Amino acid sequence: MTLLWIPLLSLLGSIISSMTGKLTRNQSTGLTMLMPIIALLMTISLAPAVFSGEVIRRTISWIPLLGIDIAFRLDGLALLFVFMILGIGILVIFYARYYLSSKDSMPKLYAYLMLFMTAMLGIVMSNNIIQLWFFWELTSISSFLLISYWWHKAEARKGAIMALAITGGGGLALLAGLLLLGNIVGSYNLDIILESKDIIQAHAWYEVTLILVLLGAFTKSAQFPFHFWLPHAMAAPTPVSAYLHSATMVKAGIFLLARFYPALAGTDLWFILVSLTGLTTLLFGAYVALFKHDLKGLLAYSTISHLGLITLLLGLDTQLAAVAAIFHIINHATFKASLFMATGIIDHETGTRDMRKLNGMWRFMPYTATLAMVAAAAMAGVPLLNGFLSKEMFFAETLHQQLLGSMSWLIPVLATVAGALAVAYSARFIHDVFFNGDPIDLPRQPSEPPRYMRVPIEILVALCLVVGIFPNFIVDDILKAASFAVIGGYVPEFKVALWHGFNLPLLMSAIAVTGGVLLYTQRRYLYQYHASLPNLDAKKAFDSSIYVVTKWCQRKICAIENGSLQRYLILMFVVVLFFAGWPLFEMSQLGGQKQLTPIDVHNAIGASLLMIGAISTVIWYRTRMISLLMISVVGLMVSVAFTRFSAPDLALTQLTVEVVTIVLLMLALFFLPQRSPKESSSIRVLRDLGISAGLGIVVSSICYALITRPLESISDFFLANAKTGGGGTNVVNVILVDFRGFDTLGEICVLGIAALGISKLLVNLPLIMPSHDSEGRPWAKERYPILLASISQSLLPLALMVSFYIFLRGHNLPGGGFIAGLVTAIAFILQYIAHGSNWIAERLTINYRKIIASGIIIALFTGVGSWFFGRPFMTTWFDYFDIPFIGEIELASALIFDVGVYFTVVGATLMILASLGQLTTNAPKEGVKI
Amino acid sequence: MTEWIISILLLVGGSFVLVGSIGLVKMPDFFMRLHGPTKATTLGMAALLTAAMIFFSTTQAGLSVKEILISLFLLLTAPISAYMMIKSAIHHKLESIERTSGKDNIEDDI
Amino acid sequence: MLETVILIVFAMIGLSLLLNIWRLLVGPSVPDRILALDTMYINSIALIILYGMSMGTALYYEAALLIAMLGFVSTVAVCKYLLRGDIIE
Amino acid sequence: MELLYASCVGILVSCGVFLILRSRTFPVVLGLTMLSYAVNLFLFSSGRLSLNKAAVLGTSPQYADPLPQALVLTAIVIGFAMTAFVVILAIRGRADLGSDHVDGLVLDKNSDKNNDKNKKGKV
Amino acid sequence: MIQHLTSFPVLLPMLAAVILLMPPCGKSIAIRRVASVVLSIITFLASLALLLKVQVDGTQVYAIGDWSAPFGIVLVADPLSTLLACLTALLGIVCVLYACAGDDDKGSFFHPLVHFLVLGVNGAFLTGDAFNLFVFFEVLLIASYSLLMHGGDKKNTRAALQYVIMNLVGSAVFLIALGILYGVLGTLNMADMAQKVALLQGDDVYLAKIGGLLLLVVFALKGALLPLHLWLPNTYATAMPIVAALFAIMTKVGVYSMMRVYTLIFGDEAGELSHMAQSWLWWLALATIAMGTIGVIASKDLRKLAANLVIVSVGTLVALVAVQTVEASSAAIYYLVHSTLVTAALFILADLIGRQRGNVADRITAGPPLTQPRLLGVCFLIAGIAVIGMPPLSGFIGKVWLLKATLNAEYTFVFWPLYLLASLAILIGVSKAGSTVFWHHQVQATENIGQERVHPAQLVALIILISGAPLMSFFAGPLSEYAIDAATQLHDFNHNIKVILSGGQ
Amino acid sequence: MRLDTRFKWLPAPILSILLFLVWLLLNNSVSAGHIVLAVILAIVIPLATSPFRTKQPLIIKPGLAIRHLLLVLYDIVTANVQVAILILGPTKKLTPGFIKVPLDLTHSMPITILASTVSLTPGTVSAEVLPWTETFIEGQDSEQRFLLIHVLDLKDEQALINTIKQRYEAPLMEIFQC
Ligand code: NA
Ligand code: NA
Repeated sequence: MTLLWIPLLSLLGSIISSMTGKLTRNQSTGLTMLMPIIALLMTISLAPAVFSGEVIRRTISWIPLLGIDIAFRLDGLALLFVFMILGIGILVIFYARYYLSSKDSMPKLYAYLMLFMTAMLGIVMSNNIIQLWFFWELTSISSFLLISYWWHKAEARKGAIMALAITGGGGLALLAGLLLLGNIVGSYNLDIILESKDIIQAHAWYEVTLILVLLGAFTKSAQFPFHFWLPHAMAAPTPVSAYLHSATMVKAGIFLLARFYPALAGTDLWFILVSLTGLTTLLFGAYVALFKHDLKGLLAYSTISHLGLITLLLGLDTQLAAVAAIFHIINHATFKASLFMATGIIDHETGTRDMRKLNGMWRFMPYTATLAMVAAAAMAGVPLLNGFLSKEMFFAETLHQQLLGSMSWLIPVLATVAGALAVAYSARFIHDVFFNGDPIDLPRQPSEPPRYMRVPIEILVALCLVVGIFPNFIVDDILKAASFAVIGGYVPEFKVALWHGFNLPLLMSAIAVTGGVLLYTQRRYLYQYHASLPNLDAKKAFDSSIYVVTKWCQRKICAIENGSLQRYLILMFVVVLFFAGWPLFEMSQLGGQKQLTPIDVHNAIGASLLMIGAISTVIWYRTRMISLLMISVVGLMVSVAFTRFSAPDLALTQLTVEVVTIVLLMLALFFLPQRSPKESSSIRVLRDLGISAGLGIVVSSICYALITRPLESISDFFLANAKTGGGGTNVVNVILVDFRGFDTLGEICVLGIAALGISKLLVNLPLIMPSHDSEGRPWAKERYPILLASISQSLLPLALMVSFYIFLRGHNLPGGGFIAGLVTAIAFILQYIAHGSNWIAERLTINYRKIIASGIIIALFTGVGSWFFGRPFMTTWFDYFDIPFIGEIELASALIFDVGVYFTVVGATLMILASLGQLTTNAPKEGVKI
Repeated sequence: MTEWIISILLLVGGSFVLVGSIGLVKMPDFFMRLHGPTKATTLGMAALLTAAMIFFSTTQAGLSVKEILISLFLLLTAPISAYMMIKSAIHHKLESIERTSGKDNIEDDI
Repeated sequence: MLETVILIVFAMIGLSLLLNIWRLLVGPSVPDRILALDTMYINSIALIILYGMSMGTALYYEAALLIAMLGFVSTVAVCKYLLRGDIIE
Repeated sequence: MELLYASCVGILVSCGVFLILRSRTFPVVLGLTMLSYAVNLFLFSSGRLSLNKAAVLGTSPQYADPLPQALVLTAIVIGFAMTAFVVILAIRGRADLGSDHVDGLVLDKNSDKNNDKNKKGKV
Repeated sequence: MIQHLTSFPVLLPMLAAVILLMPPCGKSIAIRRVASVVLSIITFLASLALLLKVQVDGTQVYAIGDWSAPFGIVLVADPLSTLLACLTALLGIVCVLYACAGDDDKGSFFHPLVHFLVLGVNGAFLTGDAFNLFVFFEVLLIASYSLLMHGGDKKNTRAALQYVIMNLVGSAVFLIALGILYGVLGTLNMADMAQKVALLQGDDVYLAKIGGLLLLVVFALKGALLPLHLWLPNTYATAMPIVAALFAIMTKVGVYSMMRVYTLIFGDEAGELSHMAQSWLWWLALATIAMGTIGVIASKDLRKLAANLVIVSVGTLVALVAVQTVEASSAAIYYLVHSTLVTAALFILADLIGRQRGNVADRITAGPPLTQPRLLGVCFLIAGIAVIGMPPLSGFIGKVWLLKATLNAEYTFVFWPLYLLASLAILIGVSKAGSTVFWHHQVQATENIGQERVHPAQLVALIILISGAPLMSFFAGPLSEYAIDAATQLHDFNHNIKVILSGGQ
Repeated sequence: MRLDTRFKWLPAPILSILLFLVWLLLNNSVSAGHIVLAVILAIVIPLATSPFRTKQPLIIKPGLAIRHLLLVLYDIVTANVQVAILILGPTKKLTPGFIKVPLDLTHSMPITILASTVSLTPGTVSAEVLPWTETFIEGQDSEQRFLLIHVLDLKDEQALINTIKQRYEAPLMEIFQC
């Protein structure tokens, strides 16, 4: 249980500290530090068990079906990291108390820091690799927040995004790698994975997996060429840098290498990739560090270099190299954290970090200077300090490796060069800042910092010294435990000691120190040489590549989504053409076996009228009025076709809809230009013709193929049950109101919604109403021709009666609520045309919206009614009653449903037409040119 | 006998309808074209519908007289359609053939 | 005999329809075309009635009835449009 | 007859598609109407063609497939609602955008430039 | 009553819509708002109740009109469809609630139209009948057309016009597809169709294939799959954001229909036609992801960004659908819910942010500081993390799951790199957008014209959506069980056929 | 001339009779049920639509009306033959013309009936009611109204005007007593 509390406490700390906004700074700091201190104590309590070789585990089920659990383990490696994360974390929190200015929000920084701490703890303690990735990404997010802490500064925002982009990208690669790994092993459990080295390395995916995992590790630990985010992350407040770049964020990458060392290391690929990357980074970082004028910049590249060193060690094919790596992890954390903090003090006190301005600080802050110099000496690898010890081991291991075959000697040589560079930049750090004459143009008068601000540095520097002098006493246990976890099983005998006698590594150290001092003293020449090199600014490259990509995308999007409907439609038609056309070619024979119907003359004439109508619509499409007349022919002929092919209901519906559509189009024509301008190029017309011809051919082929084949369908059921089950003889109508009444319910909803939508569209419609027709004729003055008016009045009752007739017979003969509704609507439309909308408005005060709603309600409640008889929705009921004198009549619930349909249709149709008509009546007619 | 009557009515009706359409095509100006469809076609339809009425009354059980209704509708609406069309023709100032008399009876701008 | 007669009348109506569409196509004026379309509506009634007779069923009667009623409405709407532009004012 | 029927459907599809590909709203609306005729005829024919077999019980010994008829009926109604909406939308578009072009503007060759112009016009 | 529960997610929104049209709701906006929120909550609760019932009693088949399949229309409430119905109802609540802050008054009939849209979407999810699916598609489309124009300015008229025309053509294709399928199979019930497809012989196979592929076109259009996605960015970006948030579910209808059609009708048992669209779906999905990603990078405002994220999510979902394994489908189900909630939240956030930045609105450029940077910043951070797919929110589980599910698919070596690169691009795009909008302030940001604070109703709506991400992560265990259960049922051909055609016994 | 009936529930008796007959015609039935329904409809529909009717003179002499109707039908039939001949004959010989017939009728319904009659009978199509005024005021005869008629083959203008006035307008005036 304790295990779980370690990350949980720091998460709790994050929440607590975020709520300390009202408290004093000391209270806030104290509360924030409390949680990690408790966690540290807990860890200490667990340490003996781990030292004794035990691995403490704790698993809680989370997403068992995906193999993702909340699983923690504490082994030597994890313990080492937990100590570092908590220990340095506590110091950083304490340090930040004094670092932050009164303007900066302390709770925010603490909350982010603690969140980050949680993430780091999660990484190192994970026993499930997906969970590991979970925390891995959490570090990316929390570091994004930390780096952009001063978000008003552009470099903070940019640095944060860069860090997020690189580490996030690496994180994605890592995820892929981990998923592959999990798939190879068959589990995401780390215990199992670490024991499955042979399976993993024999698997075909090993190389891919390894590369992906390494990508994750290298980006996080800022290995060349992914290093460039790290210097820009220095835009963060210095405590953040001290934390992220000494013990945590970048070490997460190293941790990953160490963590999977037992499972992934041991192959040539590992050694080559890891060691060469490490070596390059080591040299590159050390070299660049020398030229940085910004203190934090120097430390940043030095960090890169040291991370390269550790990576190189993990890539060397000796087991002691891994031990050395772990040792250096500890040492680097201590001296680098203290150096960052010292830099922070200098920055804090002087207002600058530019080494060209900072000179002679020794005089102003001798105590801080001493601490910084000790830490820098540790960084340089000066004896009696911890850095010296691990560097010795490093030199020794470079000599033992056989990585490059006959060229293996190159590694120790380059390592020595890197050592010399390290000495040189360390020397520069000491000399340039604390000595070297007088300061230049400092923004502030420097002095010693507040007493307690130095405490964390003191502790760390003390550690450097103690470890450097008594290595066995301090780090032996933890180093052994961690090494055990990394190397797995057998840990070779090793002895960390200050003095190994005169040997080759010592010589290398000596050469490095001498060479480093020499380099520093002769730095003038080196600077000249460096200045002559082309200046590769990674940030600029990153920014410009993002810029280029963004612009490219914007251009592409503009080009593709160019807002041209015609293009979108053509794409769709082409897709349809392809999908519908291609299987046609696979068919062996288009026509089927069904007996064909003979053609008679009048059908041929009807068909030709239809075709002529369609084609003339196209030919005259620019003269809209004429094309409208032409399309009416098509509509008429379609209705005739429906009568011809035994579909009286369809014919009726088509006819009525046709009339309403024409009226609607006439209305539209009034507000739209009378003619379409000629704007398509002939090529475009040709292309459109091609596509439309293609689609026509394909659809008619499909149609032909279908109707020449026999069909067995479910319709026999409807024919058999229409009368007995649905109580009607017009099967089509029974289907509509009963078998598939649900469709009809949806359909009237569509109609109702359309009417609502249309009236919505007409609100505040700025109309353009022409005062004359397209040929310049002013409109006739007579609005309501009297003959039309009086005949329309006479037709209304007749039409209503016809509509009632059609409604009533619908269940048994062609007709029904829909057609009846349209007939009624058309009768009223005729009144609108003949008398105008004001005349109607005076006489008909019903709100069409309510008619629609009542229609749907009637239909809906007819359906619901069947619930009261324990039947499903829309179960119809019908019965025959013998009424004296009148005879037998049929009553059916479907009829009530049809009433609903009727009302909806009437309401919707009239709402659509009347609201448009009303609009023009109220709008003043103006002469607007078209 | 009824078959004869039906046949004759059908032929008469068909002829009138055809004549109406011929008039539509043959006449030289819009106003003259209007006469054929308005009258001949209407009468033709009446004949056809009467034929249908007799046909359905004899072939199917019971009297079928509802075809009268269509005739009724046509008689009601055909003159109004014609009226509206001639109005729009006048509005469009369509040319009538030269020998048309009484053109000055047409008032402008209605 | 009736069948033959119906066929002949079918031909007559068909011919009428062709004449109508010819007028519809050549115009020359819009009212001419409207007239042609109106005539076509009425001739379609004849066609449908004949279908009914040739098939011996009265099921298509309502279609004819509706054309008689509604063809008028669309003709009126179109004419009103020519006259006033705004058909519902 | 089947061939003739299929050809009619094909012609309607062709004409409809061609009109839909025009650049002004009115022809597009006509095209959509035409296409819906075609689609209705197509859907109708999925029950196969039959003469004089209206699906009214007791009127003939055999019946046409009533199901596609019911489907087409629904489709006609829905199509009508949709047409009505698009017609009004076209009017709205003309009023709002000052042009009855489906893209709301007359596109030049250079679409980028045009987009900018368009934006300026609206701000 | 409980035996009719299956019909509630469809009938209740319809009832709600008409109630809202009638007095007293028609008259007073206050009453309308209260009624609308209450009714949407009732719909949600009913959907939730149905979900629980399905969990307990298994798939519910409800024969409308007491006509059992394949003759009548049946509603099929299985774990997947009820889950989506719940999701829709939830979005409905959010939308209605959010609009109560004032958006609903910018045009008429907002509330009824939202309920009609929910009706259409739920109908499409629940129906077991192919033609009824068409009808509900039309219901949701016509409602969406109207909503799209709600409170609209000139900008969205054009988008609406194009959207409507595209979809009308789409509906025509849908009908042709249905005509072909009916003409070949003689039935409309999807389960029955599935049975009949397996028995097809000779050239009929190819006809059915055309029908199936045309359905793919339709669903691809609704779902915004490349190359039929082009309507989406503009449409969603110009619609009122709350409407766009509601629309987040509409693309999912397309995806859902693909799932149904290509696992049931053209699934494992479809003989020659089995998995016929699989490779199309796969490659189109990949192209969609790529295109959406390009769009994400190119986006100049937050709403476009969200719209393009919708496209990416559609691509991802369809890729999973194309894999056609239980594992992939279950990942798709989880991802579908997650992406719907998150993209909806992003649209809302874009709106709220835009309102607080005056003229700059939601454009991704330096602008005036927000009135409530902390509140909106935290929400954006959560939504951003979720949409990027980073831990600890639901996106990360979705990502892990879908990568895991596609591991053994064909052409994974194309999908993985593409998806991971897309993720990276989204990561950069979203973080840049957030950093610019929240942190990059104009130097002379003195005027604050458009600044208004978040209305409580808006906040509640936002919180409902935003809390989805952490909750879906926290309860990933039971949710994954549910998703796998739903996917298993989706793929259990014989069981589905038996259940649907026997009326749920 | 009378504009209102004696019974409020029967605002348009002729219309009601027409509707009664139409219902029976539509249903091809004289069953008791349909007769009841027809009566109900014949009463309800005119009442429901009465707001949509402007007041028109009632038919005072129904017998005359029927006789006139038959006369018109007869004219339609006989004269249509003439038109058919005119159409089929050589068009060159036709002498079309526009004529104005002065109207004595003052209400729109009788005018409509007259105009329709003219249109349906041979050789003539009603074109306009002149002169045009902003609003047609029923019953107002302060200004002389004309019916503009297009004649397919105009031989004697005055004779035609007289025929129309005597054969068609006069009976109408008598029927409506106006
Ligand atoms: Na210096
Ligand atoms: Na008007």
